[in-house]
Amino acid sequence: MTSHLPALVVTVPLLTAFAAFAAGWLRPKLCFPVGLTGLGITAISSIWLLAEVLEAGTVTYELGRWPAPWGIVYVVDRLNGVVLAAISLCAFIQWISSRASVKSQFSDRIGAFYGLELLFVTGVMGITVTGDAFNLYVLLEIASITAYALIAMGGGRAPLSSLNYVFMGTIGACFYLLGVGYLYIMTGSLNMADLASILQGMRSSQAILVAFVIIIVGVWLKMGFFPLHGWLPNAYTHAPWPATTLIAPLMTKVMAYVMMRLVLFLFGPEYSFGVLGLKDVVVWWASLAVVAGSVIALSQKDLKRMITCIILIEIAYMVGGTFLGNRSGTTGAIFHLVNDVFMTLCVFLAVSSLAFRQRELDMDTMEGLFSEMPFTMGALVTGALSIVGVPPTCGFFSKWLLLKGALEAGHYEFMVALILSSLVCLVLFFRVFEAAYFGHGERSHGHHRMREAPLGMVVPLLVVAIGIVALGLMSGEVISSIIEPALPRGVL
Amino acid sequence: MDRILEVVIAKYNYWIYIVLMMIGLYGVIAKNNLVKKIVGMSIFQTAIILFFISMGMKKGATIPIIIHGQEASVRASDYINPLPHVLMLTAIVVAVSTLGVALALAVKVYKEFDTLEEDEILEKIRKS
Amino acid sequence: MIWQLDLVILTLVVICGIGSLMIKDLLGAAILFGAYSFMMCVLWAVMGAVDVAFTEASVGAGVSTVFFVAAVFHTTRRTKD
Amino acid sequence: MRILGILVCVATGAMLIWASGEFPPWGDPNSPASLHVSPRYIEKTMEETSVPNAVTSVLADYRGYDTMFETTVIFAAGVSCFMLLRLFSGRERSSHHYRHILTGLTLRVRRKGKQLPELEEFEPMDSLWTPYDLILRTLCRFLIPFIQLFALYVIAHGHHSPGGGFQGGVILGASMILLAISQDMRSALRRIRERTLAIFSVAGVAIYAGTGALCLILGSNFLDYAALSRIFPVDPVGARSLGIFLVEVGVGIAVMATMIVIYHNLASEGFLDEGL
Repeated sequence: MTSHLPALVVTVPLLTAFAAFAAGWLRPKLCFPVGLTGLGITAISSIWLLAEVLEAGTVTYELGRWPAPWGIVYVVDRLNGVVLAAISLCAFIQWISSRASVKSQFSDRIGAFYGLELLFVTGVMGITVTGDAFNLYVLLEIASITAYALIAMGGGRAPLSSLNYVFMGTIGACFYLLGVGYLYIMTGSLNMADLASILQGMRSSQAILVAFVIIIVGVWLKMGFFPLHGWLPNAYTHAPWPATTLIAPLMTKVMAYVMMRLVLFLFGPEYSFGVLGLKDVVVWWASLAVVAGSVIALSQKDLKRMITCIILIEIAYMVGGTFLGNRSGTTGAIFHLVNDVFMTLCVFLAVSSLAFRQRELDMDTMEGLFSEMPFTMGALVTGALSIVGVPPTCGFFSKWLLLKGALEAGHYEFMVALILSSLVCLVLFFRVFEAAYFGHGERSHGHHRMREAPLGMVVPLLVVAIGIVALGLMSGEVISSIIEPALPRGVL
Repeated sequence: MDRILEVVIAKYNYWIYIVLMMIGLYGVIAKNNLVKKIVGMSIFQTAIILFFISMGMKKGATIPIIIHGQEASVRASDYINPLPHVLMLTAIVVAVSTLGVALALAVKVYKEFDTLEEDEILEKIRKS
Repeated sequence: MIWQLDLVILTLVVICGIGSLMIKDLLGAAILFGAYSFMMCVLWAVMGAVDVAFTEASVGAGVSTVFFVAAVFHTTRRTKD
Repeated sequence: MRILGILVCVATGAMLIWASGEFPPWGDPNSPASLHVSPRYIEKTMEETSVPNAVTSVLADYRGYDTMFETTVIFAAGVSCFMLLRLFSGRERSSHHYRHILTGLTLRVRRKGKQLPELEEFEPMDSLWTPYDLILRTLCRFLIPFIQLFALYVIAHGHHSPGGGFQGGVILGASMILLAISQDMRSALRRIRERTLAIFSVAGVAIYAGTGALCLILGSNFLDYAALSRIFPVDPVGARSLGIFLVEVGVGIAVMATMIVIYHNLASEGFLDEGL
């Protein structure tokens, strides 16, 4: 059975999605347990797969038993093994936590909602595990289409934001497809490993250069990297909470993973960093994006929108870290990606539990939350500290590596941007905590006391919060045994 | 002169495809009406499909269905490359799925704002 | 493949594409988009991609146009550009 | 916005055209795309899958995994349209349609909650109104069985000629859409109910994924149809052909149901009572 693990991590959520959708028509009560079982199996098998990869090295799985360039293969190495484990755990935890709010908001279309959520998980898992450039596009579209629909369920302005996302997302995916077309016409192959070996001999080709640029721009559009981020804050803010907590931690991170996979493995570090000479430009640009993201985040009043804008900063870290092109920077970027899945999940889940009890999330209505919802606020503090980068949370260690990488590469502007944005995050969260902690006593009239969120939300939240600290404490081991060996040889 | 003509004949197809893509892209970016944007999006996708299909083209070859009775001696140069066709079948399906979702969203937007013009919608949002 | 035929169809495709973006009536745009898809399908049939042409004829020129018309029927035909 | 759009398009287009200089000439039989991976599909399709149509064999076997997700994409689109638009009960329409009896023109009146005063020349087109056009109705009644027959032929004959599950499914779906347009949506829904459609759409994709999972259970890789020869009385190559047929049927069912679901929800704004 272990040899089939790469297929299982994608097909189990897929089959579960069908089961959940059918259950929605026949027995709506079964939707939740069916999905829970499916995601549980997925999480277990992806962790098992990671263990397998750590022990035996890269695992390859031929779908339909067709060998590599002709058929589609799944390739799991350390890089996507760890991303897979993070994604599946995140989806599992989110599934438990979102039960109450899905039930209250979408009782008449529960099967469709759960089915789409599971299909989204299938999409992101498939994107991560695949070793075929075109297969990635198809899975990307699955993840995107389900994300459009889930986001548009928010009511009010949500359909408009989602439609905006449709346009930007489709342009991004089309750019990616066009880039794959340019690669195909020059090489005749679609398999990533095969492409990488053919591209070794085509260093000076214009068409490959254009393919690189188009693919990266397409992926950046999907990631919401700074000048192309227009769709992101609106889409995530107007989405309903159960959709935001699933999509916000996963979609942009998975696209960041795709960027790393393409830059580091498909085109190879010598080409991406050496031949092109775009490295320094991108790092400068990422620094600019970090600053711009901080400014955008500072200007928000709504809590949900504010934490959404923090994603912009995190994405810029990952782009910058990847394009630093040295060992510490790239390791930092990968580690930050994994951390960010959990940090974002923690913060979003915490805020969603606040929203579950209280509809409006203005800074002014947050007084006295610490005494009323101590566990939720505790988890929010942990997540916030991790985003700011305070030890012993995991966010500190990845930021430290990024700083080290920037110092080694001589990119002082990236260091400045990193420190500046950490301060901005501190200010942002301090505003929230100040309102929530010190506002006690001068309660506005008619404001009833809030209860702690239901147990089904608090327990997953606390698990994530503890996980962040644990990941921070184990960071040395994780980096040295998983992430550093994952880097390709060319990264010095 | 002859060389230029040669280049034009060999490549003009690609240029027209790229022009078509850019027409679609312009439609998505610059049009004000949401349904027009969706039309532009579809044109962009279809143009990329056209580009892929043309890659599989081989002069002097026939459609990729093995002729009955010649199964024993198949030469690859006699048949058009089937791989881009397969990829683009998938891409067409993706395009129509995106179209369906986008139109459903446009109908929802119209229900909410009573208009499909982007500037009028933004005006309404600003007023409320 | 006859290059004259190719060129004529390509020109028609471009004209239909531009037309469906320019016309100031969404129903007209939908129909022109159907024509664009059908020209595209002819082009692919000429290039030997029969399966893709078949799909585009049934999907692009058929069902997509119906979807467009359905959506326009429930929204509005008016457009400013 | 307009200037920005033109700038972006011109820049992108110029970059793309600049790079196209390195492409092999159009229709070149010696391009890398024709020489590297694809010859195997053409030369081995009969030997390895016994399907003469190379597109079908690549679609459903060599790259069958893509096609499974292609079907999933369309299923996801159907579910999305259902979830976004479907209204279950108690909502009032935002607009009403009236038909001018003499000319047949349709007017739409957007007045929330109010009815127009009774006028003699106009009849309201509410959910009970059915259009009646003898020519259209009779023609469609004759046409639809043939369309469906052709669709079944397309699905079943995909191994040997252009076509396959997807095209056949779309044509089947289109025949039901034609029924809904030419008569009315309620009589189309009486033939095939919403619940049936939902179950069909999920069953179709599940047939595909289930065939793959069956191969996995039989001890081979996911979607390796050769494993089917252990339970069906065929040799491994024949089993591949059989597997391709099975998944094509699944694709056909899923696509048909999904197309009808999308149309129904779009054309009735989710009320599922009256169509276009």
